[in-house]
Amino acid sequence: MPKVLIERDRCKGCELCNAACPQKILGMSKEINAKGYFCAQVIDYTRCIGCRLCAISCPDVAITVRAHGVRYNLFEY
Amino acid sequence: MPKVLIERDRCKGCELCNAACPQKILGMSKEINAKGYFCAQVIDYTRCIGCRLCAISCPDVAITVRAHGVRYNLFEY
Amino acid sequence: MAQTNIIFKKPESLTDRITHYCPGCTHGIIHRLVAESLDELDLRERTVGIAPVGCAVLSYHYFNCDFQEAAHGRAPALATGQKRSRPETIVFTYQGDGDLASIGAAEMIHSANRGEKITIIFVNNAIYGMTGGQMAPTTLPKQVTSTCPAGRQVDQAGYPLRVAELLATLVTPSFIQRVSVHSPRHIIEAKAAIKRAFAYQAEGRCFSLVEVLSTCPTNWGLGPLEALRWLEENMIPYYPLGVKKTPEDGPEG
Amino acid sequence: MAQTNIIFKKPESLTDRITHYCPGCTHGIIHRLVAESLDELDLRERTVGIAPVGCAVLSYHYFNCDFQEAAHGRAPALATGQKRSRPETIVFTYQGDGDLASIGAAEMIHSANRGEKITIIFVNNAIYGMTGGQMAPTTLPKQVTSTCPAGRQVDQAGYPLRVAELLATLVTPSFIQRVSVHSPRHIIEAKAAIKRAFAYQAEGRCFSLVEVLSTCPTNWGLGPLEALRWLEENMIPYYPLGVKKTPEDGPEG
Amino acid sequence: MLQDVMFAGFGGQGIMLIGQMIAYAGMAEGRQVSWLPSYGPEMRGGTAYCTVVVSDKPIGSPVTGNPGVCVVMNRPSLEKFGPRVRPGGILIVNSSLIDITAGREDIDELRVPCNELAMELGSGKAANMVVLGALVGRTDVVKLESVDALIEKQFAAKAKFIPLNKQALRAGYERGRQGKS
Amino acid sequence: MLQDVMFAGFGGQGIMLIGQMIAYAGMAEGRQVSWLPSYGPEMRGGTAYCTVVVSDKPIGSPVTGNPGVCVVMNRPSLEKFGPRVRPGGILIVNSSLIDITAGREDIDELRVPCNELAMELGSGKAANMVVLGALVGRTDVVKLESVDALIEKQFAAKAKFIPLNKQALRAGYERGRQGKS
Amino acid sequence: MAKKLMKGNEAIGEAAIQAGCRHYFAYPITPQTEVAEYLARRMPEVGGVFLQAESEVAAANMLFGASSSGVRVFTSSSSPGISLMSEATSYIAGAQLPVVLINIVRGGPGLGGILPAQSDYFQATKGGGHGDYHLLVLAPSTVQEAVDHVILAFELADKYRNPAMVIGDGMIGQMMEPVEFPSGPAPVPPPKPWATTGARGRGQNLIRSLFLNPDELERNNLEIKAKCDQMMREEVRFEAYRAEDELEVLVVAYGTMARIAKTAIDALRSEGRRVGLLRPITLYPFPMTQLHEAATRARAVLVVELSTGQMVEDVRWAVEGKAPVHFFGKTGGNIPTPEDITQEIRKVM
Amino acid sequence: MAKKLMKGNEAIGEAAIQAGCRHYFAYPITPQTEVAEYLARRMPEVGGVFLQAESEVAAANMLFGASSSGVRVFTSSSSPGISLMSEATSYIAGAQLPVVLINIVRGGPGLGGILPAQSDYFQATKGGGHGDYHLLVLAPSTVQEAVDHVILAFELADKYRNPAMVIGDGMIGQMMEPVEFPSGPAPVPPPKPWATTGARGRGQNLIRSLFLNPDELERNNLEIKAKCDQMMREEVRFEAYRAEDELEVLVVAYGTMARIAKTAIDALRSEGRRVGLLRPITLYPFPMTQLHEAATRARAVLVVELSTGQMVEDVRWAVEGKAPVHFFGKTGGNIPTPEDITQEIRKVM
Ligand SMILES: Cc1ncc(C[n+]2csc(CCOP(=O)(O)OP(=O)(O)O)c2C)c(N)n1
Ligand SMILES: Cc1ncc(C[n+]2csc(CCOP(=O)(O)OP(=O)(O)O)c2C)c(N)n1
Ligand code: SF4
Ligand code: SF4
Ligand code: SF4
Ligand code: SF4
Ligand code: SF4
Ligand code: SF4
Ligand SMILES: [Mg+2]
Ligand SMILES: [Mg+2]
Repeated sequence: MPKVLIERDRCKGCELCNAACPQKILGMSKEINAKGYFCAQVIDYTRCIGCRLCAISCPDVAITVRAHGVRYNLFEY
Repeated sequence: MPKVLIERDRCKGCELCNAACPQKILGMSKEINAKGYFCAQVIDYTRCIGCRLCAISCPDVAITVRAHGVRYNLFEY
Repeated sequence: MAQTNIIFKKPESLTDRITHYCPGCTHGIIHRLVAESLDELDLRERTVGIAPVGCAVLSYHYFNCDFQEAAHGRAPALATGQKRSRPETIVFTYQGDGDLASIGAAEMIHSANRGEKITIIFVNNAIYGMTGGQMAPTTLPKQVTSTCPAGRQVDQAGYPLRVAELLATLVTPSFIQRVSVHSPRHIIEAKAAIKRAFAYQAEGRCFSLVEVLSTCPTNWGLGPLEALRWLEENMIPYYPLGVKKTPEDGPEG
Repeated sequence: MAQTNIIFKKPESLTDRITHYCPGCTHGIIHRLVAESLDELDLRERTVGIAPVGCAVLSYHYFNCDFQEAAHGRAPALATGQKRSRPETIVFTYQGDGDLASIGAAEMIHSANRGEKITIIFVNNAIYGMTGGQMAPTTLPKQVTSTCPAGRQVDQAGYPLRVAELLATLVTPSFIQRVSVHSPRHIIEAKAAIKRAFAYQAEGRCFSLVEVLSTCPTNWGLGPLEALRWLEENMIPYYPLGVKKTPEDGPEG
Repeated sequence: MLQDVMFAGFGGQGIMLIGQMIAYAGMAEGRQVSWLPSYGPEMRGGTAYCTVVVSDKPIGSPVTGNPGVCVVMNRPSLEKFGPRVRPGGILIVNSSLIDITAGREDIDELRVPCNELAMELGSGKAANMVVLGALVGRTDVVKLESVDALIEKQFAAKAKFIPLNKQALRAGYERGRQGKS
Repeated sequence: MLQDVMFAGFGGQGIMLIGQMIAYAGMAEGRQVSWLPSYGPEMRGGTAYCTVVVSDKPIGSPVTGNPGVCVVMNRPSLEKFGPRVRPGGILIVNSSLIDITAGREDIDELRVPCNELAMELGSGKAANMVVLGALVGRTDVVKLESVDALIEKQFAAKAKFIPLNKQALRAGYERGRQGKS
Repeated sequence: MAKKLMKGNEAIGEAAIQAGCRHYFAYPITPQTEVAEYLARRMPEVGGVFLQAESEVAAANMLFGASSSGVRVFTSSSSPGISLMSEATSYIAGAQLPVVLINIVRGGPGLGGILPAQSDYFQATKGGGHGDYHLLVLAPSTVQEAVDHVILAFELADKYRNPAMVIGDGMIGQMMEPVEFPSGPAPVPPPKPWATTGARGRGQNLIRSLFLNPDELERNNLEIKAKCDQMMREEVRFEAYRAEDELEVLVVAYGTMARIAKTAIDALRSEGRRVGLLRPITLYPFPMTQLHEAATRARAVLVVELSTGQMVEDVRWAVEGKAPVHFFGKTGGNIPTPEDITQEIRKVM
Repeated sequence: MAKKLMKGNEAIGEAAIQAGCRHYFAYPITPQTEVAEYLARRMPEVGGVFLQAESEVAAANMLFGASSSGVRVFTSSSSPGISLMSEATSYIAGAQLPVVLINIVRGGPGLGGILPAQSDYFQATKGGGHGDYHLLVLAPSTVQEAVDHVILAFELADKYRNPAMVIGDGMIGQMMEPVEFPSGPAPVPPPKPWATTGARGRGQNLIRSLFLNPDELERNNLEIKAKCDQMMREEVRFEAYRAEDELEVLVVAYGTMARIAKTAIDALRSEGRRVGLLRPITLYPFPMTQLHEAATRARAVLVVELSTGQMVEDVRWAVEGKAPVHFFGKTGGNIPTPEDITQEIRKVM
């Protein structure tokens, strides 16, 4: 199962990742981080398809994506 | 009969008028003018058609063209 | 999890430093695309970046390669000096619309026309971000900014400058493309264009410029997501995306 | 000869002063065409000319109207200042290729793009005349000058800039035409273009620029007549004559 | 008599505005005033601040390294400016967002839960009015009436906000008065 | 001992060249030299000129308001510089192109029909060599041999011109010697 | 007019309008962009021209064109932008055109910083551009004075047909202080028969700085020199603050540093120390004789600047060794507090 | 190497090559275009880079880029072109980059004229650009010295990581004089570990002039100030000509004016008058103490310049009233003859 990690204190709460996620499994947390932003979080890990679109859309490189085994990417990036 | 007047001391002897004249009736004099140039002159007044091409081609506005009576110009200028 | 693999992470060519950019400002995305291209082409250790004066003035803190900081608009001149002195280095400038297209117009035209083997990343956000939202040469008709409070009047300020199209008319061979970063799909296209530009330089082929349509939520007075939408609905119709010129077109292109 | 009439004479808008131009230099012809246009449109008393830095720097001695002398390349900025302050005046700049296209590239692009209601007479002689024959942005490939003694190398200096075509790509309405003065026929065409440009300004219509291909016998190292031939055979193929843009084409032209 | 007040918080907390209101009020009371903002390139997450000086004599320095009075609306501001307050000076802290104290014995630290108080009155937006009131109550840098009058002007357009803001101001004022030496 | 010579004529008369030759010759003789041209924007029909100073001591001014020796190749030059020659100085006039004289009693005016003399020797082009010879003959500013040697160098490429130029030089030299005080 | 609380940059813009100026050409730069932003709104209201130029180079040359046409015109910028105007400024001075330049100085050299500085003193007073000329330079120390100086600058520029500069630092530009604008009609500029308005019923008007004939160029240079000499005689402005009688220390400072120094001086005076301030108001013409005179009464002179030492050179020249001249400078945007200055004064006592 | 008769401009170009410089970026302007024309031929022969920039603004910024990359680089121009470089020059100084600038001065202000002048003294020595910095300025008075100064300028620019300028007038550029180039191998520039060569096996190299943190910017300013102070201690160069013992008149002049003054001084000395010359060779750092000392031995000081009076201000400052300082200047391209100067000296005797 792919794993999306959001670095809490890099996040500026812009929500671009939320909008980018085809699975709509990202949301915003209710607490503010050190920089005073409400940061993004994964709502439902189970449905993540590891497409990386959230990470690709993040202006602050706050997202890392891991996956098990070999994957075939849907697009060259 | 059209009359072409070349202002001797304005002329710089570039010969552009000579080249422009369809009647080939312009030439260069053998004497130098005050500025030290061999200046243009009319060789054969009688064949001038008053087309003004010599004057139009002169970079130094050294040429004036006169004509008798009304004339119909060959081109709008 | 031994055989877990990371399928997306911060590129080496970026530092860990958190940027000063406003939330949702796509400058950050464009930085990452440049960095990823340098990583993938293995150019980082040969690269010299030239920072503009604009919101990206501090970009040298975020890129993990040598950098010079230019006077406003003169980045292409610095790049020329660097590249002509050390042709083995990979030289890119990262410039905003005020920097490149307004005060830097002469350096833009002539570095392109000389065919300097450099890469210009041109970030078009239709406004002066750093100074707080004044009119740019790329500000759209009727768009309101602090120096055109009634909206850009084309009879006074003229129509916005289309940099990519303008430079594509030059005879000297070059690679010129306009891309956008308002959606994942466009980000992927943008990445390909930027990588292609650097590849041409690495091959010593030609001058390359990629115009990237970008957002300025703060000075547009919009939220990050609204800003993406505004870009798509207002900028793209005036600034058509696509490849404008390739070296393959040849001199008479 | 009471009813003799003068069918060609020096226009009122020129002074009697003999120019400092070299024999056969076509700067003189272009001066006259501008002056005739001002006469015929009865604009002389409203006109303010802006002199460049170049061989035409002293043109204010030859034109019989108000004049300002600009810093090298900045004539369009002066013209902008004059026109915006006194819109009732007719403002023209007279600039060489080094002045307009090299150091003045930014002012050229932006005055055109703002649609300043001025007229630029652009004298393209493919060289720096006044300073004694250095390479210009318009110097042709392989053409020898004192700063490209081996001839212009396009891989080092790029291809010559086609100003008329470049500006014609701008969206802001304008009138742009390239003409030549190497033969009577072309002089007549050039005259018509220049007159048309001033007419547009008199109507308050648009920015106008007429690029005039001109000779520099001295620095080309040719006689006046050879120079005309060289222009025809070498410049015209690279710099095609014709109307490039008219205000009638409209904004999306 | 000269009073220098520094206001600090993050953008959007209405810091600059209340600073200007003190300046306007001081001016209305016929005193010398200056207002100086921090300025610079866009830097989100940073602290914005401004300095207001109110005086009976022409004002020398519009800047102050060690303010006599300091109003901090968020934690970074407290950390940055708390230590700088002049010994014997006053520090007004928005305790709603700041859970630490300056921990100084040599100053009068007034803690006001500005956001809570404003919420109670109907809108967190008015937190800056609460702290403004507290400042006036504690320092008498200007008269409460002067500020009241300003609110009337300020919100002339959207009159319905006037009562809320005045209440917020007064609420803060009361807090300022409490335990005033 | 210092000698300042001014050469004037219109472009194309080889003025600058003969000025430089004097400088080269002086240098070859181990003396201090300077050569300074008139420079400026293209102005046809104007007069070009240069100043050469040859001296035993380091040269102060490379310019001279009133030259001790002046060589004029065309009429405008005579009109412009004739009056400036130092009293007791020498003026060398190309009488082929100049039909007037400076009309000064206080200088030695040497008139040489340079173009004619050159023509006789086969080419009007050598007129400047004639005047150069005259200058040397009249002033001894440098030795004739030094100039001869230079001509060899100068025309090494197109050797066939060497005899003509040497003859022209000598012809001028003779004229210079005639009536030398 | 009643007093208004106004930001320096906006007050400067309004002051130009009050001076009858209707033409502004500029390019944005911190910390003075508000001048442009204010005039972008205000100029249309009064039928004036606001134009954002493509660069400072273009803006300064637009000034040349506009001033030649006979109108009052000005621009505003900050240090790097002023440097870009150097060539045009020299042309404007050479053509003897009246224009007003505002420099809200920021830290240099190069991009430097955006905080207050006084490190453009040399550039402003010695002429950053080439050739023999001087700007007339006014240095306000309050927003009100900035307003007064802008209006005065237009008057003096026209009086001398010479560019005039009002130089302040980021504090002057960003600070809000109460200001009052002159009541009554705007001043009427002198007639400008030399302007390029079109040669109707008269000969050519020509505005130029080129004189190929050495004597003509020298004549132009001497005319400009004569104007500078006249400025020296007629336009020197300065403020002497508690600087009468014998002084232990004479402080010399201009602009915002002068007002901060005053606080320090008051403090020391209250201790009974004899310290005073001489504040050059015109940086060019510089109050040479006044300073010389004051220095003869002082045991020591202390120059305070937001630079590593620029005006101090003119002070040394003026003092001519009559008293030791000390220097205290801070840069980078660090601003000395009254306490810092008091301390420095004590050091040199 | 044997002596060669060479035009100043060409000798300057060759000197740069001899100094190991292989990079030249410039824009043509009279009276120094021959430098570019010479290098257009010469650079390719030595595998160097000659590039005609689109403007002086671009040329100066190309210098920034090239110098950052670690190579020796220079440009040449004349007054208006140097003004256009003001912003870049300030950036170069702020980034502490070594570059060499040649200014073959022409008459100003504005387009002025093309004849010899010394009216860019202020611009060169006080820093035409914004912010706290100084160019190191060398003023040759012969073509040979121009050659020596160009080579020295590259050395000093590298030593101080500071821009150095060689300033001459049209005579220096246009005149032919015998010159000798140093024999032996070209000097080896110091290593430049800070250069932007690509971050291979090391951290980032960053060349910048922006320091948003006031303390960092102040640190940079103080570093530059420290370099200027060191120059004052180590680099002052001047020539004293017949200036020993008591003097009736001490003449102060630089560049070509100094050599013309020497002729005048010889003439007067031969009459037994006690006159001498002090010639600043480094205009910055200026020979303050040396001049002060000499002035104490003189009854009068006469400053001769091709300007309406610029260096004379530094002279007054240096002399500190020890002797009356008189000024004799000509402008526009009019050049004083030895006789003119003799006469002026007599006037002040
Ligand atoms: C010579 C000069 N002029 C003006 C400025 C002020 N300035 C800094 S950034 C900027 C414009 C930035 O806009 P843009 O280039 O579009 O970049 P963005 O911030 O939008 O990314 C300006 C005008 C400057 N630093 N230097
Ligand atoms: C700032 C500046 N740079 C350079 C020059 C020198 N200069 C004078 S004219 C000229 C170029 C002239 O060429 P062009 O514009 O083509 O005019 P032309 O003489 O060919 O008609 C140059 C480089 C200058 N006067 N000012
Ligand atoms: S990887 Fe794809 S699916 Fe998973 S969270 Fe990111 S965007 Fe959504
Ligand atoms: S895109 Fe990045 S910064 Fe924006 S909310 Fe998502 S994780 Fe945070
Ligand atoms: S008018 Fe025509 S025909 Fe007559 S001379 Fe001129 S060109 Fe020849
Ligand atoms: S064209 Fe004019 S200048 Fe040329 S030769 Fe004929 S008359 Fe003389
Ligand atoms: S101001 Fe605009 S461009 Fe600059 S960082 Fe903020 S959003 Fe991005
Ligand atoms: S140099 Fe060339 S352009 Fe200039 S006047 Fe002579 S011929 Fe004409
Ligand atoms: Mg932008
Ligand atoms: Mg040309």
